[in-house]
Amino acid sequence: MAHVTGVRDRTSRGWRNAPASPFVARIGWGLARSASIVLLLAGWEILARSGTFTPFVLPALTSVLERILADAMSGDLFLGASATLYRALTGFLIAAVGGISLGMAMTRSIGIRWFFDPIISVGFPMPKIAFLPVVILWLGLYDVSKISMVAFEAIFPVVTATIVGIKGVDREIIWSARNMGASNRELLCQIMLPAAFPQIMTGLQVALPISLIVAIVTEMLMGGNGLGGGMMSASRFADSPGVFAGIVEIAAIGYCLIKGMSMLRRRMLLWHQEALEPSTV
Amino acid sequence: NSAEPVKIRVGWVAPVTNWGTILLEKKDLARHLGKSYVLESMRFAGTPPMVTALANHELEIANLAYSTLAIAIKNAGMDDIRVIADEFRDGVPGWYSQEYMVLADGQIKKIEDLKGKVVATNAAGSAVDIASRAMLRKHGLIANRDYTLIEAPFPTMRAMLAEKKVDLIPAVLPFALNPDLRKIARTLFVQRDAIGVTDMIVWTARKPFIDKNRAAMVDFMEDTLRIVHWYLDPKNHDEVKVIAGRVVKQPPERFNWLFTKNDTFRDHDMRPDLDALQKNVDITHELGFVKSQLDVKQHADLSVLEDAIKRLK
Amino acid sequence: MRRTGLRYLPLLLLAIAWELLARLELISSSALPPLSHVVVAWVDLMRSGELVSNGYASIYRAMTGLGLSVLVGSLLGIFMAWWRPLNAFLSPLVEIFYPMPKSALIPVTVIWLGFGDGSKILLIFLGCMLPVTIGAFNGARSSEQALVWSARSMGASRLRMLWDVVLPSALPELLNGIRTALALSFILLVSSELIVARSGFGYLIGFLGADGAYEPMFAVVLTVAFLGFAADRAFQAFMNWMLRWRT
Amino acid sequence: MSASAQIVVKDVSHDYRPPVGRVVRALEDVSLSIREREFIALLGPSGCGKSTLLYLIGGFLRIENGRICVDGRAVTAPGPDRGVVFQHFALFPWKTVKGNVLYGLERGKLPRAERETRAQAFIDLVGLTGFEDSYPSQLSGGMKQRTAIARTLAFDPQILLMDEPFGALDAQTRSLMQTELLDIWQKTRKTVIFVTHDVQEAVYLAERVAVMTARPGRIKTIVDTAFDKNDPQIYRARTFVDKVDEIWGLVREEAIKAQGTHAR
Amino acid sequence: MSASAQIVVKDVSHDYRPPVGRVVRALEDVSLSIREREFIALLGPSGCGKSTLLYLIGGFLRIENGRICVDGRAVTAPGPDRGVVFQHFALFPWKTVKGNVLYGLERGKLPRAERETRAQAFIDLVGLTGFEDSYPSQLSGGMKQRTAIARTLAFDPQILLMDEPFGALDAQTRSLMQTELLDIWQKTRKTVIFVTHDVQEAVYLAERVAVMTARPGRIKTIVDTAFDKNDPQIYRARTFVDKVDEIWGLVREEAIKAQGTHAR
Ligand SMILES: Nc1ncnc2c1ncn2[C@@H]1O[C@H](COP(=O)(O)OP(=O)(O)OP(=O)(O)O)[C@@H](O)[C@H]1O
Ligand SMILES: Nc1ncnc2c1ncn2[C@@H]1O[C@H](COP(=O)(O)OP(=O)(O)OP(=O)(O)O)[C@@H](O)[C@H]1O
Ligand SMILES: [Mg+2]
Ligand SMILES: [Mg+2]
Repeated sequence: MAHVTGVRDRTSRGWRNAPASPFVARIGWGLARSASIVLLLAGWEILARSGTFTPFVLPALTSVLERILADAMSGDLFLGASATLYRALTGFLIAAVGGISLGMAMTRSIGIRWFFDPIISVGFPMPKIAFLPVVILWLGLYDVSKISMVAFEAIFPVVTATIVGIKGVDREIIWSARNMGASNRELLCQIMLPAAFPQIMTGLQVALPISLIVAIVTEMLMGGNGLGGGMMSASRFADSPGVFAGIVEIAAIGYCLIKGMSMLRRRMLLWHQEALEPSTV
Repeated sequence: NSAEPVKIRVGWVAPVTNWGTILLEKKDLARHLGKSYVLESMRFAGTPPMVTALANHELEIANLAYSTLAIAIKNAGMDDIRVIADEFRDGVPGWYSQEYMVLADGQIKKIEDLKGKVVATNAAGSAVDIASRAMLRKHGLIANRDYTLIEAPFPTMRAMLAEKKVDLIPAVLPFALNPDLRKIARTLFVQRDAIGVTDMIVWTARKPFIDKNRAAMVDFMEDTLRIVHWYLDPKNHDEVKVIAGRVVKQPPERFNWLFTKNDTFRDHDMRPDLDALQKNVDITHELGFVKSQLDVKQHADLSVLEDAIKRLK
Repeated sequence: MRRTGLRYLPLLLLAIAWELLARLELISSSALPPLSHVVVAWVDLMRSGELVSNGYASIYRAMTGLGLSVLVGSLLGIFMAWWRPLNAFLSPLVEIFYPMPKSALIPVTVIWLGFGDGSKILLIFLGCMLPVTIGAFNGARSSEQALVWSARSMGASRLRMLWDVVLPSALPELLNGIRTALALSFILLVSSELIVARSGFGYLIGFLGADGAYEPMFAVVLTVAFLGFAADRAFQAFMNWMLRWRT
Repeated sequence: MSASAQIVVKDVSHDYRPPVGRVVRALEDVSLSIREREFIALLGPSGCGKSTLLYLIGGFLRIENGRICVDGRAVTAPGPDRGVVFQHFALFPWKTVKGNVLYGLERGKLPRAERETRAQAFIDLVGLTGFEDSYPSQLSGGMKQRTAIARTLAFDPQILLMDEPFGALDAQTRSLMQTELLDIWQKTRKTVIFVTHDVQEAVYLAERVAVMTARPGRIKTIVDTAFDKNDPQIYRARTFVDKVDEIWGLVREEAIKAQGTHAR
Repeated sequence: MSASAQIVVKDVSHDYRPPVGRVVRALEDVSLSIREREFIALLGPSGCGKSTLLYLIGGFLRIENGRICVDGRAVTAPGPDRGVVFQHFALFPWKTVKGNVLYGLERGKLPRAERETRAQAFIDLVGLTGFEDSYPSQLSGGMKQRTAIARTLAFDPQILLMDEPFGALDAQTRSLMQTELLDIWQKTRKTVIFVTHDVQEAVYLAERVAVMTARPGRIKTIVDTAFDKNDPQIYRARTFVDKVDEIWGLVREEAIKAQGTHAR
């Protein structure tokens, strides 16, 4: 069955409509992807240099980049970023594990659902920042309290996404697993979880940036270094390049995290519809 | 008189202690309000957004702490900022001075004991913060080298101290008067010990605005002074307490101290103490919070205030 | 009646736990006043009419921001899923703005919108867009090929097909995203008003908190939470109705 | 019926109560006894409740009216004693063909290597060699169906509940599968309930054919159909053709009724 | 082939490139001409590429190799001239039976009331009266399939591409649907490409039967099968039975090949 491996004869025949070589296509898409960023940055630089705004209101991109470079050289950038990342990611992990477990438990047990359902409805839209003093008193001013705030804020999207995902699982699929002798726990881990995984992943994709935001905001409010702490002190001293350097650094880090997350998604959902290019018929 | 009244936006951070919050509670005394000017008061979470607002012409009058004043002029580059009036001063003899407190039965007996301990502040670079840094520096302690500096909101300071999360707290009004705090804590030093008389908060505006709307500004200052006189008049004290209580949803008794000798000093005519201010700004510079030295006199414009004072004579 | 009572019993338990925590001084009452005091403060606030007037301002901002984010976010998500060039161009922008604490963007937003309602609505809009766009994008990408084909073969144009097939397929995830956005809008509302404002829930919370007036402050927080709760419940009912075709 | 019946369905009715819309009565007073290692076929017009009956015996739907016993115990939950081939396959989309087939084996006591061998054997049996690593979305309709068959056969349940298992297969593959199924049935002494629309297939495979009425489904008649399954020419035998015609007639009656009764 | 062919498939090959795993060649050098208003059946072993060929003609998959013309124009996109009944129905789960059937009509020029009448007529035709407001998840397999048929027939496409459209129906309903389809075909001069696994059905319905080889699918032979469709006894006619046997033999050859070649 030599025909099955069609790749070889494809090139030899030079089909009409054949897509451009993958390498060229990738470079093309890569350029397209960076276009918007380049435009944004260029717009910034031009606007800043036009003199419409004082350097305090809008510092030039170049001065901000200089600042970032200096921070990077001195190692401050690395220290700040790793502190923030540590808090954000630890909180996120707790939220992910806790949220998925809680979501699954809520779809399985009426008691747990009864208890948590109204609490989630109240807790989700609650401005949790107001409880900061309570958190500080209980958990101190250091990492534990920040991580708890992150986890507490990020857990909600994970829980609701898990519930939505599990509710949408085709009942025949569940039946088929039960039929093959899956226990309740196996059903949960081997069937519900993968079947609901696309939605759960969406919840995680929402929770990750939220984690980063909350980590930075708590750093701003409670101090303690990190990118948020750095930005807060820069803003107190009207150090605009410092503030904007923080913004750029957070954007870059967040971008990498989000990209990593969507790559993970792509890897884990190879079986899913979305792994295919959307049908553009 | 032009037809359109000038819009004046006054910023404020702390309720009641900032004039901005309670001016409009005595609208009846503001004779020019709605005629030559209209007044809006805006709450800011802190000075940084206020400086941004000033820079973007989103705010006409900002009440800045002396430290922020220097930062706004030097770091943010707004050279046209002018001090136009005073809000309150700390450490004037006979009046309240901010306290820095430790646990009454704790290990801290003198300032040197704070080595290796945790010191609370509200925000790095704030007026309260600078005084404590200056005091500890006098005793050879440098922040984040000899002691840990952490930030916490004022209302939680008592609990932080009580639960031994921190060893030194700044106690500002009205929290300093909390009987629960008084029970467990004692004063280690006051701000006067640290930096002498402090012109804590001044009113500022930008010169082009003052020049363009001088007439309206004089009207506004005239109304303001009239209202301030009313508030500072001891015979109005009971009514003042009620107003203050209403503004922050607290029982009026909580404001017994307000505008009395237990409160910080407020100048009757809102005249700033520029010499004190100059000293305060210098300390801010020494501690490294601003890039260069600032001559306060060059950045003061009291002509509007003086005109208004004259009118009230 | 009994059933609703039973259903919300956990909230009652939570309330009791709060009251006990504060009463037994497990947490300093200066950080967390007893719930009963908060309720008294709430009644006062309600009576003075301040809660209502500030609430009106807040809800206007939140709903405008949320509405915009739902509209723009779902369109963006769906079109990005189905039109690769748009995705290539816009997704980096969207991705760098997602993880940004919106308060950090204040200096930038003020440049264009000042400190009025505009900048708050913009912040809420930006913050709420994240879950909506991600939900719409992922939901749209999971729409079944055969359904798309089916619609196209019945003469639906490409654009029409997006509306007829991709949108309903994306609905479960999109609606969940909107639910998240709804909750976030209340949180963002408070935090945007905390920074600078003349009215609103966040304004009240901010200055009451700054003065240590925690009882009325928590009354406002509870009001926000309650409104959020009501909105969330209503939205869940709407969501169930929209998804009634699922077994 | 005989006391030795393995599956007893007694006066079972079933109503579907969709969240919106009216209640649909799918089954009404169905009674049926199936002996151990019997091969019974279930025929009936589309929508008469065949799948529903299978789901009930499988233990997936709650039995609200009547009683179903398997091996003397009332059915309350699904169990690996009853293997089901679902009408719509119900494959796990996140598992490959191999993964799907292995799933049922994982709970067995077989050592790992043996499970692999066994899974491969059944994949080969249904003719999917070479597609072990394909995901269900990459298979044709018939291939999905064959995966589902392999999956259920592999874990060797005592009772097979098969819902139109050969519906998407071409004639030849179908006949091959029939042979394999009969082979397995004869060798491993399984009880089989087999839903099909193909009367010939039913008559050929089953020992008894149960014909159901139009919805709400009841058992209309049960016809004995024990032909020699090893005779390749049986399809042409007079008796066989007559039996097929007889049953065809029965189903036909119901199907016509179904056409008429829809508008209730 | 004849210049008047309506659908021309010329040297078409198709490869599936799944995101992981190897490329699968589904079709190879398929050529086929179909005259206007011809009824052609497509037979072939499971997995040989029948659905793929239909998808290509439907304009859903990109034609990377070869050429397909309909009415003289190259196929680039789906269009309402070609109506498709999908193997897995592809009903909109969020629409009721009625909503699904109406969908195809909404883009037509019919006034609203007439669309309603027409939709109802086709729902009645497939015997789903009374289930207009049911969602697909509340239907049995056969009922879903009938909804799909009704939906496609209702919007009256010039060309019908039907992928095992009667596979889930009982014999009687199936024969009824066959009659209806023939009726519609004869009255409205449609061109029909009909995939089925039932050789009898193919021979009975179609004018020509195309038999495909095992994967990668090619056209093996095309057999003429023009029988009198109005003769109810045709199934028993000698010539008919022989034709069925002949084609059975052809498919069988390929199916056996398919069994063998899986293990490449
Ligand atoms: N989830 C459901 N909700 C409501 N009604 C349902 C549901 N599932 C099935 N039904 C109804 O129950 C009846 C029997 O369905 P069932 O699937 O058992 O039929 P069937 O005999 O298997 O038909 P087919 O041969 O078409 O598969 C049908 O009329 C159907 O409309
Ligand atoms: N999305 C896909 N990705 C990869 N391979 C596919 C995909 N769809 C189909 N195939 C492969 O293409 C071949 C032909 O599939 P197709 O669905 O056309 O077969 P078919 O003739 O319709 O079979 P059946 O009668 O079983 O429906 C199969 O071998 C299948 O494995
Ligand atoms: Mg069925
Ligand atoms: Mg097919």
